[in-house]
Amino acid sequence: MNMLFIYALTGTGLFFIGFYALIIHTNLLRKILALNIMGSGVFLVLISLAMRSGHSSPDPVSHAMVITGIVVAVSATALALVLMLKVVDITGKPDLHDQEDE
Amino acid sequence: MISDNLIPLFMIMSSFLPALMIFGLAEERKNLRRSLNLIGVVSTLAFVVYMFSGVYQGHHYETRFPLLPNIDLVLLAGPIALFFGALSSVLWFLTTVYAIGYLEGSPHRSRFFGFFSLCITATLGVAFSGNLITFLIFYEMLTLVAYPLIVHRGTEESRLAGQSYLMYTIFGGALLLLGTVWLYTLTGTLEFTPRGFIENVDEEHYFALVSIFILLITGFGVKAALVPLHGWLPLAMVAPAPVSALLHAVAVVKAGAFGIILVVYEVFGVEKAADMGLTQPLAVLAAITIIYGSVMALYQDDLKRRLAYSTVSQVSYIILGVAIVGPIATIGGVVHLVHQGVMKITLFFTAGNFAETLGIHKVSEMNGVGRRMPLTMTAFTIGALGMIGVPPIAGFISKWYLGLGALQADQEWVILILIGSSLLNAGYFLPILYRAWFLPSPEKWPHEHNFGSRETSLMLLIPPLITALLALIFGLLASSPYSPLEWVKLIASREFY
Amino acid sequence: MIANKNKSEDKIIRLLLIMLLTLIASMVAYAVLSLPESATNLQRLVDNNIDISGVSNPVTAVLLNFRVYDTFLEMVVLLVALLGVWSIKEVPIESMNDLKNPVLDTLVDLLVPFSLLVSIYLLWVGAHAPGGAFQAGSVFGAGLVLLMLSGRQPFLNFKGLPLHFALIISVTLFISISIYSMFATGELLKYPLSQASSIIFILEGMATVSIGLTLSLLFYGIYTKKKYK
Amino acid sequence: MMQFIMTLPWAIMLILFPLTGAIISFLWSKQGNKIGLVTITFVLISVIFLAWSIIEQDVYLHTIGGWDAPLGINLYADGLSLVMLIMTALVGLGISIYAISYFSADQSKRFWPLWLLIIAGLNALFLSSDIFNYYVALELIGLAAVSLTALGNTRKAFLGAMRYLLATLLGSLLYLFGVGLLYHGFGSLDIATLSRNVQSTPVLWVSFALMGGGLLLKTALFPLHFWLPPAHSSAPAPVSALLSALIIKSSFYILIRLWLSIFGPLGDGTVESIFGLLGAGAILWGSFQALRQTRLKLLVAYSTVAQIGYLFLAFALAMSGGSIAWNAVVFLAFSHALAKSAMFLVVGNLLRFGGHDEIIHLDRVAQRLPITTAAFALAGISIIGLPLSGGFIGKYFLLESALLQEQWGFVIILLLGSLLSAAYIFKVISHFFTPSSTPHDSKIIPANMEWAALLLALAAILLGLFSSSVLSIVDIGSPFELEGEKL
Repeated sequence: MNMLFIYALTGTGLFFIGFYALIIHTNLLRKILALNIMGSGVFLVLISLAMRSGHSSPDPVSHAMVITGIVVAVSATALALVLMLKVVDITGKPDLHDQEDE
Repeated sequence: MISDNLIPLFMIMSSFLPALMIFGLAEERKNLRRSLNLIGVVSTLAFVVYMFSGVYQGHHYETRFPLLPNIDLVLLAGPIALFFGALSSVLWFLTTVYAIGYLEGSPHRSRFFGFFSLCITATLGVAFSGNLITFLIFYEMLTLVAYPLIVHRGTEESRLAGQSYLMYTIFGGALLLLGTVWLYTLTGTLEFTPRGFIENVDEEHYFALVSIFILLITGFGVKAALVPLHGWLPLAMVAPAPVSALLHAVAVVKAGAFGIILVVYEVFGVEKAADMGLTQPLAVLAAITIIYGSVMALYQDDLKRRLAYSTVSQVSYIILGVAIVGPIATIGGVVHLVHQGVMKITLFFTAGNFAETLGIHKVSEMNGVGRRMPLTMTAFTIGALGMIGVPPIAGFISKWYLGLGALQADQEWVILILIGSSLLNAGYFLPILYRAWFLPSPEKWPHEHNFGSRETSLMLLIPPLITALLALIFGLLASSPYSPLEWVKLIASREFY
Repeated sequence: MIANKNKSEDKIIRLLLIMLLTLIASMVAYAVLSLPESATNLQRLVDNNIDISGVSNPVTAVLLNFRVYDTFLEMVVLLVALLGVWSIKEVPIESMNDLKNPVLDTLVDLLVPFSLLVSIYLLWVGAHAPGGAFQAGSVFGAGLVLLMLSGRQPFLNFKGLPLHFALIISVTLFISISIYSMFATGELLKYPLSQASSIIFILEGMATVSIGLTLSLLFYGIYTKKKYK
Repeated sequence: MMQFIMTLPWAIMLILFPLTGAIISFLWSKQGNKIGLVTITFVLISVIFLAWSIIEQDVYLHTIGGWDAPLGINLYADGLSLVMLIMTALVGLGISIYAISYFSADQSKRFWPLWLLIIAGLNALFLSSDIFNYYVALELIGLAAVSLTALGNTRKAFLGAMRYLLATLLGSLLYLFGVGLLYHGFGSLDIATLSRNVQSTPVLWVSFALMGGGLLLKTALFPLHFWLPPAHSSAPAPVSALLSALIIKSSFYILIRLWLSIFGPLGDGTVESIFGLLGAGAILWGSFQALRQTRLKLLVAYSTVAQIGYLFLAFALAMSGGSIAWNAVVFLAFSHALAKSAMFLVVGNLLRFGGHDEIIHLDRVAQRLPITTAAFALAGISIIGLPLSGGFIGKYFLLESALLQEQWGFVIILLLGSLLSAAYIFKVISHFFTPSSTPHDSKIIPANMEWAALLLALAAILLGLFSSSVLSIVDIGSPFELEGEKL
């Protein structure tokens, strides 16, 4: 089997490990990290599958998708972190389980 | 020259547009509101009369507007439409005058009269519908615009009455929609046609057709207050008197009865429905409703509730006439649409007068009212006697044709129902008449208003007098060429081979 | 403790979740493995058109020419993120001074100019080899972050309208080129052949500025949290 | 002259106008209101002219950068896209008119750039025909929507926004994974090209599962709706309106597009059943929850959960071969957008008016805010599906389609759903007329906030009256013929 499929499978594995962590953890920071791991998984799959071209250079469209994806992921992570800090500021803890104490 | 085909639309608009303008009026713009109201009423009446004469001369009035693929919104001035439309617009005119008098000085009149006008828009839409979907649209509109009138007083009691009204009618509406769409999937058309439009449906869909019939009748039965779907009607009595008058005689209840007439005659075709065995159960249901309503009326001390149960009973005469199957019974049933309308509206107008003038709400408080308010009580008496079926008032004509029709259709049991119900009618109306005319009046009325030399305000007095007079004339001149009876005979001739 | 029962329930749920996710993951893995070992996808099309794209690096050609519209929207996403961060949290423009340290100062003095240099190199090299606006912007942004971490205040004098202009310069340039291209060629973001490489270079340059500034400000928005308490 | 106007690139202006407006309102934040209104007016004008040119000259196709797909990205607008664009512009106008009075100066500064960027993103999405471009547009919309949700500046708003952000990011990642697999399986990102290339392989269905799962999460289909009520009920009123009316429609739109061109022609009926089942669950669960709520805003939010169910019920019926049901999808989506935005604006008015949204403590609103009351009632009519409204037309088509396919279960769900929705709508309306047991002070509501709600609600009603014109627009380019049938 081609080496690149091992990377692709690793990416898939990362994605689902992240998915699991996203659901299981209540701590928002971990959830955000989990989403980032999932993102990395997808990017790894895209990068490795791009190598199937057989040329010297990999598939550029797949790479372009990853670059755009990373920018988007960075933006989203920044937003998520700020929002998390705000939640911590207000409720005193980094999770979504809020006791209705207003 | 305005195209004939736009006349039905203009007629609808002549109550709809004033309604919108009235909503926009400030509460204190009394005169402008009155003028708008009256302009609307008069122009509507004018359009109806215009179409009446036009149809006599063979004109055709049909507004068509594409709505869905193969389905148009159709307003069509057919004989039945004009019959019901004329009833609605005339009674609306009187009710408007009455309501202006009745609500003098009370709050939220712009809202009230706006919805009042919309009610008529919807009722006329129902009357002039050229197909089932148009009918359904205006019918549901009627459901909705009547709601603010029912809850007009804004009390907890009226809120609950409104809630129960909506629960019943929305449920009915859902069944109607299902029946209508189902029918469309079988027939590919929903256009009302004399003798129905279901001939082309295959035998294998028999079960579907029966289900559709049940759905449609149940849907309309809610508003027509067929037992056991009548529960909302007595509760809705918390509304102001003009609303009750409108609900019972013109708009909501009548629309339900009118719907049943259309389903039997113009959707299924009465003979087809009879062949399918659908009319007999309907007749039985109507009979049960007639007796049940009358019995319940006996036990009500609240005058308006007694009248409400009387409506439950009386409206089913219409349905009975339809369900007996036969030209003569049809005449009796359909003409009762008008006869019951003028008589019942008289009763509600006068009941409102008693409440407004003397604070009387209960039968037990009515001792000697006849001497205090003779004109009002005379009108009441004519209405009540008409309901019982005393000749020569209009109610007698209806019952006479119903009886003849029953005999013609070999349904002798109906005679028993008619006799029984007339006795019950007498049982709950005659004691009122006795109290009012022959018992001495109390020292003090519950809540008396002074209207100077007259027994009550002129705007409250004239409408019931006119409707009482109409009830008499419709009975006395039943065989003159323009009477409701003659018109109904024309309609009936279209529905039977 | 009541947690005992909850814990065993928790375990069952986790187990079920693991099983479910494993199932899905193996289906995805199966699909991945079912892909043929070699495929060219759009590569041939890219190769055939690269000569008229204005650059020789295929990834840059895709990002700044063939699929430049994606990049346009991507720059907007970056702007959205910054606007989002700023709307959630008012960021104070005076920076923190808690990391004063001579060693750090010296290091930063060396590293920041270097990062600027690397950034410019990456921008330039992107036309024909791996590199480009995003990479250059990241390095530039990293330099700014370094400045902040060391207690320098890169945004103390560079704020308000000028800063805002710098942040939107890339999106604005994209809009301008969109309009220009509509007039010049009738098609959105189609560059006249002779101008393609210069337009791409300008776009990349401005994108670098916007990306670098935005990334560092995103970081700044998160990092300045302590100041609030 | 007219010819010249028609040849102008209106579709591109739909994207560039709001982007430019956003940037200007970012730079001159004090003038946000004016800039916003001017921008949305331009958007509306552009949509009108685009509609005109599409009606006259058939579907719109534009190759960006001169590179035809699959190498480049194509803009494509047929009847379906056009209806979505019209929906965006109309709802956008209503929300903008409302927003100029709703926000404080400080909030307004943050609101306008993000809101205009959302409009740009939505327009870009509805005009696009590229699955990766969809992803970028989705993220643009999603991040901006989350930021606006947080604008509520309350504990609940931040928590709601956080939950929303996590859900929407998860959805995007699932979608992106699917896009990646689809690209590597069939060598294109362009929908039309893909529809020619695809075959029923594991790659195809796994990517559908991933993309579909992500989109369902973003559309908040039961049981993936958990994030919606907290977010939609805690955001500021105009934001709740745009979330419920527009944002969830964007992911739903992508799902329809993908299904019609790529997956639908190869499907075997499983997906239909699943969607139908989930849709039915959403209708019952959402309506039931709405009925249980004591706070108006939550009631309206749960009503959205139920209404999404209708979209999927229609989708399921349409997928199993009912062309009528596609019309239902369009009408349900469009009328829900108008009616639900109106409803959230009404809630905003009531919240400001009485300082609370406890349903049983609404105090004679019918008398004191007649326009707002009318707006709620008209919007309610469309939500319930009473005639004659856009919602009615949608449910009519749905019922017809279910009856034609003899799907009796769906028929019952439809009726039950309508009754439940009537129950929760009228539960609210009935308290409009009565005085509250605890009378309270009231604040004055600016006229534009009342009228914005009323006009949106009125539009939902008029949609029913002019359904035949809407249908003829939807039909342009036959968006609902599966690709296989078109050949």
